[in-house]
Amino acid sequence: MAKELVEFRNLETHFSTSAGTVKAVNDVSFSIREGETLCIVGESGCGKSVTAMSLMQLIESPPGKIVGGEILFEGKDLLKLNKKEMSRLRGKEIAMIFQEPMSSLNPVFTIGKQITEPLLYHLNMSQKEAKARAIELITMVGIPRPEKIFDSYPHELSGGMRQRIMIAIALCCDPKLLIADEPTTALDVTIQAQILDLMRDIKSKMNTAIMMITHDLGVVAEMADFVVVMYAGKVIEEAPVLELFKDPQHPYTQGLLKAKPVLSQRKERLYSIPGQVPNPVDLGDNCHFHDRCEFCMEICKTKKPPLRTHADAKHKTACWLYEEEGKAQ
Amino acid sequence: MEQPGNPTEQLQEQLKIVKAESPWRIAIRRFAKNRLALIGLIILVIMFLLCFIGPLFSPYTLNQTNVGNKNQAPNAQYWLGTDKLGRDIMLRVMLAGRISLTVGLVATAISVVIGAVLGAVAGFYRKYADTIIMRIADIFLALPTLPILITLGAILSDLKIDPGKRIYFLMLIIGLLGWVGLARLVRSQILTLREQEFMQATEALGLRDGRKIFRHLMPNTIPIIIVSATLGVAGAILTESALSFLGLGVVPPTPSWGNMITAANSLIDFRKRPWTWIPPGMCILITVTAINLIGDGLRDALDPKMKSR
Amino acid sequence: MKKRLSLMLVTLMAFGSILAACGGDESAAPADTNTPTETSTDNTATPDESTAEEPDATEEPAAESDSAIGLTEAEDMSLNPAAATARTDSAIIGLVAPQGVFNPMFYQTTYDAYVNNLIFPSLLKIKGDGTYENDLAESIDISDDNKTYTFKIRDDANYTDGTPVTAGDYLFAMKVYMDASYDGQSDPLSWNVVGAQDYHDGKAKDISGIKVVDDKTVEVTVSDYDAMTQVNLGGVAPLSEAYYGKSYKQGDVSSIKELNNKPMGAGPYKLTKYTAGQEVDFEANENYYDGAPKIPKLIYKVTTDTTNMAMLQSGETDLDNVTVNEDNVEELKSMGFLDVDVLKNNGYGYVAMNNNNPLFTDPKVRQALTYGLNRAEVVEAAYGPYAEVINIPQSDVSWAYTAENINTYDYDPEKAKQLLDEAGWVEGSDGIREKDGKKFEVNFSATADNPVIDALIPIMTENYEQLGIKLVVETLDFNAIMEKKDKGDYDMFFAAWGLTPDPDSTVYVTDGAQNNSGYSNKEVDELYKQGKKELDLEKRKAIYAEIYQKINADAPEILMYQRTNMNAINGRLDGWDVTPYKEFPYSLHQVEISQ
Amino acid sequence: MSQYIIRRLLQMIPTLIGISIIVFAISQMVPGDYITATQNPNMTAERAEQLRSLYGLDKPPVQQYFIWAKNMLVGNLGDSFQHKMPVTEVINTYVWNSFIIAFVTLILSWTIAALVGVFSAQFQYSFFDKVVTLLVFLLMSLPSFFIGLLAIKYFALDMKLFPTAGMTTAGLNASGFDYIKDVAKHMILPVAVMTTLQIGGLTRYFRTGMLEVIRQDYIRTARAKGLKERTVIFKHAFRNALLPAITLLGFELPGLFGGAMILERVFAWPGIGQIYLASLNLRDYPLMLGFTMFLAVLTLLGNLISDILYGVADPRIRLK
Repeated sequence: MAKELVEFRNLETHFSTSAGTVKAVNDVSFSIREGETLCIVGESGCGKSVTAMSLMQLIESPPGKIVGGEILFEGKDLLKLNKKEMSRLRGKEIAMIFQEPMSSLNPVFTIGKQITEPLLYHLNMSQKEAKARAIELITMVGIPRPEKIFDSYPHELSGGMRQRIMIAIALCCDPKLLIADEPTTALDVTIQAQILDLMRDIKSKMNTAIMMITHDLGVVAEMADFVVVMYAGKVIEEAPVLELFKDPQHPYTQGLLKAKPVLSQRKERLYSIPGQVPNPVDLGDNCHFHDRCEFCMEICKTKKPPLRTHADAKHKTACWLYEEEGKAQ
Repeated sequence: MEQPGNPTEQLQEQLKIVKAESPWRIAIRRFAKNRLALIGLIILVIMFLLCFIGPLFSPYTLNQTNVGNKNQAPNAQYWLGTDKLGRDIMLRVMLAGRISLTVGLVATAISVVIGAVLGAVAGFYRKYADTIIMRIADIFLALPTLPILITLGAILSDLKIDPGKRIYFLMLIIGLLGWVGLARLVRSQILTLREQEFMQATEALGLRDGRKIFRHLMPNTIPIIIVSATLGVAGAILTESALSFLGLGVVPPTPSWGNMITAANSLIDFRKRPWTWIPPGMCILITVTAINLIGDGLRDALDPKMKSR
Repeated sequence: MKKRLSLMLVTLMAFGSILAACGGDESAAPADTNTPTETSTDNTATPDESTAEEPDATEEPAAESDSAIGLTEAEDMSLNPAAATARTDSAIIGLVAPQGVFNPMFYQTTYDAYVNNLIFPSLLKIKGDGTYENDLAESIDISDDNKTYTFKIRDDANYTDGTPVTAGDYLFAMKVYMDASYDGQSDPLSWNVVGAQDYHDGKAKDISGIKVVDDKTVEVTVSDYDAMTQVNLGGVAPLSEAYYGKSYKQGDVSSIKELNNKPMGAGPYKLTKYTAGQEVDFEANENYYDGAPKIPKLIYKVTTDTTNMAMLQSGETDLDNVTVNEDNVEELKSMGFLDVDVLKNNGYGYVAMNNNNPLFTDPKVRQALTYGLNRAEVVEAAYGPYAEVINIPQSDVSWAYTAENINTYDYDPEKAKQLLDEAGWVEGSDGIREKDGKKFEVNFSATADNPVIDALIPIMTENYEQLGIKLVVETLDFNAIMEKKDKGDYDMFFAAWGLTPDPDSTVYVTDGAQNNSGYSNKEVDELYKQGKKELDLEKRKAIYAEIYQKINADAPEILMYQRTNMNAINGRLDGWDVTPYKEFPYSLHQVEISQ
Repeated sequence: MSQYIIRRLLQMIPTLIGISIIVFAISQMVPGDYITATQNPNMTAERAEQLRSLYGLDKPPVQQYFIWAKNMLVGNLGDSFQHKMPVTEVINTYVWNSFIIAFVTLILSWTIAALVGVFSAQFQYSFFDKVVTLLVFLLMSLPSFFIGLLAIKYFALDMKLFPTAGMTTAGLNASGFDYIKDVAKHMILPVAVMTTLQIGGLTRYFRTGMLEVIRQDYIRTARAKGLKERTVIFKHAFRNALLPAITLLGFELPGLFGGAMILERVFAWPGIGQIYLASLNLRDYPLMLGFTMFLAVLTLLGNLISDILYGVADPRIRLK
């Protein structure tokens, strides 16, 4: 088994708003191993992006703040690094691509300039080397006529091409971890597939670990080695991808899988989880899914279920259904 | 807790909620939640009330001069002192506010509306519309203001327009003179925005031009419009006093904050009689600050990028 | 931002104009006093009253009456700042920027005149009492028919380039005056010099009425004379033909105007450097015929009314004209090292009534409006002790002034009401008087940039309301008011006149060029004609006294006040002889530095 | 691009013609003319007539316009009535005095406003931001002459740090470096006041611009690339925040030469602003019209330049 690259330990990231404190990431722990693709799934607002941004330490502060926990990267706690050390790591060891390829590139600089920037800064390359490397990268992400692209501006490229450029930028320093925050959501389906192919390709070539954030189980099925399911700032289930799809334990995960249309078994209508994501302000110390859960028990409303292994060693779930106390009821 | 999104996302957002709740309703709701903006609004309302109702409780009247009491420092009888004709400054500041607040807000509103709309239209349609609007703007910019104002003043006088009503012309004129800068600013922003992808999406949706401009492009220019408006209010209030001299504004003894400050025009006034210029100066400052607070609140409320923080 | 800019621009422009106008006569507005009249340089004899119509601005209340006017000497010269005492051989005089038209024929502003006064002497110069004495002229002989004037120029008069001032130079100056392309402010054809019109029209190569008798003697013949003729002719400053006339051709004076910023004359000082908008430097003319000036170096430094007191205080200037008000006088006096000289202004403020307007044709109405306005309160509020209510249109320092048989129109609303009743204006149901179905409603235009207006409008509105007259007030640009006046499309407006030393005027003459109110009184016309033609001063006094009594009775306008001006002079400079008529440049050459 | 510039330059022709017609028409409508504005009490009707015909004021307006326009085409703006010299010479004499303070002010105010705006935005609602905001509003609430007087009082009279007013020390016969030093000393106060006034509005625009930009995705990208915060702010964010300001920059061109009427007066600075104002008060049409047209040309050029710059700075805009 590969070495652990990143380990989140009891991460707590809070946002203070006029309405109260939002515990966007609430006691989250999981780890990513070298060369592994880990997917974080969950609905909008469940804290997946904040988890990723916490890792990058790009939480906007105020209002956001990491209030507790540790993020170990190759054994070092990132939260203890100073600004300079952290910025040395960003873009070099840990790279990130975002959901919105359209606006993630600076409109007033050429593609070339934006790709070479980290090369010049992190790797101290000369302009010439940087350009050569950039063109190599552009070619690698599958864009023809890289020289021309090098001198283009972002608005001259399509969304898919821009996401490829974002990937090229992310990869330029051979990072050990690539965070991809819904990299395909804003793209249309054929482009989505291409981008995912590209990422898989890269992963196999460069052995980069990928932390992918998505709400699309199709993407998960295609990409993931390991899956973390989040709900309202908490990890409620984690498992290797096959295990999860085969045997989803948490009612929420089950709901998610049911909500996904599957061609082979057409149903009358798509399943959707009843109810809404709870108001994130001042959530109680209980199972946050309880009011949407068809198996809801008394204990769910009052007590927080622990995240624990039940069947498979790698499969953890936080649900009273699988606990003694729960079963007792 | 998503990061602020981009316009594409914003469009999706909007499309999602169009049915449920209009953006303006959301804006009102958000505005009401913005504490600073509410404070600004309250201050402005208080200013209005003071200026329009306050004088009713004053023991003094406008035309009442009393040279024996001239240049008194603030005291129990005259809370803010008296001016060089022995008039109560408190009363004058309040009466002045009626003029200055109205002129400042109305004139600014006129120029902001004209500037924003023309700028947006020019930037959106480009080509002929742009050429024509921007050349007109050039002409406006190049015209010598003072001779025009003198001429207008003379014309109004020849037409025997009631001097008390000329204040409406004044507001119109200040408004008409002020739109060019904002128009150019809005135009250049729209030029950029219209090239962005979310506009292609509106294209695909087959939205009408008006909707594209006002629903999707204009909200992005709100911040700059607000800066422009804040600066404009102060400018208009001070400009009023200047134009009064040309037969376009208020007639003495009617006070305005601008002409009260201008009346203190020497180092000696400045040193010896701060009570003659500090009150009107403070009033302008408070008004401008209040408007800016409201403006910031409006911006946050109208800005789709600011999510429910 | 642009919006802000353009608004700012408006603000700037308008404030600028305000400030400009505010400066008061002496300091700023180009539109007012600086007007040269033909009285211009030294000659000042001009026929007419008045220079400007713009109300003199920015004066404020002040100290107590009699002591308020006159000279207050510096008390403690030890307070004099080092900056001033360090100037042992020079003096710096602060003034509003001249325009660089340094030629007595062409200048436009008072401040250019101040420069010209030092460089270009005329044949005559003004005395402190407003009459004239010889300057460049050694003698003036007048023929018995008063039509031929023989001027003899002093033998010791030389230009600063060493050449003598000759009769030919006088002729040359006259030719320039009479030239068709001459566009200065004087009206030389009105001097009635024989042959001038022909020269002007290009029909003659010489002016037949001017004969150069010898190098130093010139004889001028006029077709008609009046009290002003001698001063008109004597007021001309000879121009060195050798210097100015090199490229002059009849019909084109541009070659002379080109030398405007390089003046050369026979005066006490010569110009050494002119920096536009900043300063004019002079050097004493050692060979000046009245004796070399005692201050070797003189600088006119440009100041503005915002900083002129500050610069006096810091010793950066030795003399400046400061707007009169209580604050300023007090401030300057408290500095201790300044002589503060408060002088009566040659001018008066008034409210014009349109005598051609049916409202004002009846003298009783005009008298009523004068009685019914509390002028004393207005003047007190606006100027305090530094202005006085006047009842005749003449300065009380003029030889033509009279107080005999003059009605003072003291505030008397009852009398005013009675007069209005008599005139047939009776109170209507709404309290406003009416006659033949017409309401007594008056439009009143005024410039706003002026302390009198601040006080006048509220008081006037209230006073007239008591009489049953509705006053509708508007504030306007000064030129706009004047245009309404020219069109005759007005009821009342507020303005001010400047006064020239000679009492002759067209202000009250039927259809006179300066007649603003449309006032017409055949007797007054006739008297003005007599006064102008009479050469004997005593007889003239009597004539003008009669004129003023008639005007006073007719009340063609509401005369308001005569205000004051102030020179603040560093106490280290002595030897001045300054009066309302004789401004500071005329005695500069005799001023010395006494530390 | 060059096609665009040529087209815009060509468009300037009709625009300028339009401006010249309007400006001339206004000059005809303004009450009074030079003869009446000079208020010469000795002016007889005959003399007034003579002068009007000398100055060509007696001709029909349309004819006057064409004479004026024709002369202007060959660079002749006519002679100033009051200065008795060519308008171009009058402008040339005073405009550079205005230019030097305007130019220094421009550089200073833009630099300072940019920095203040950036910090104000980066630390939005911080103490610094609030103080700056309040100061800006305070400055906006007072007329400029007021602020000028204040500066003179404290810095020139009380602290005696700078000369009170004027451009040079009276009677100074310096040249070369000493002269420059003297002028520089006199410039400090007016430039400081003008800069302070200008910064106000600009800061607000820069702050708003920055606030908008730092919330953009590409700033997040830049940070994710591991760039230094300074690089992120001053390179990635500032460049974008500057875009709206380019529009404002175009307005500065006429401002450089236009003079500042009030402050020139307050500081007795020999600039063109006061001269222009006097030309207006005296109805000195050749000077007034000439200077207006001069500024009009600069205004159009300024806008053209800002449009071109905008096109260059923002690759998304296509100049066609």
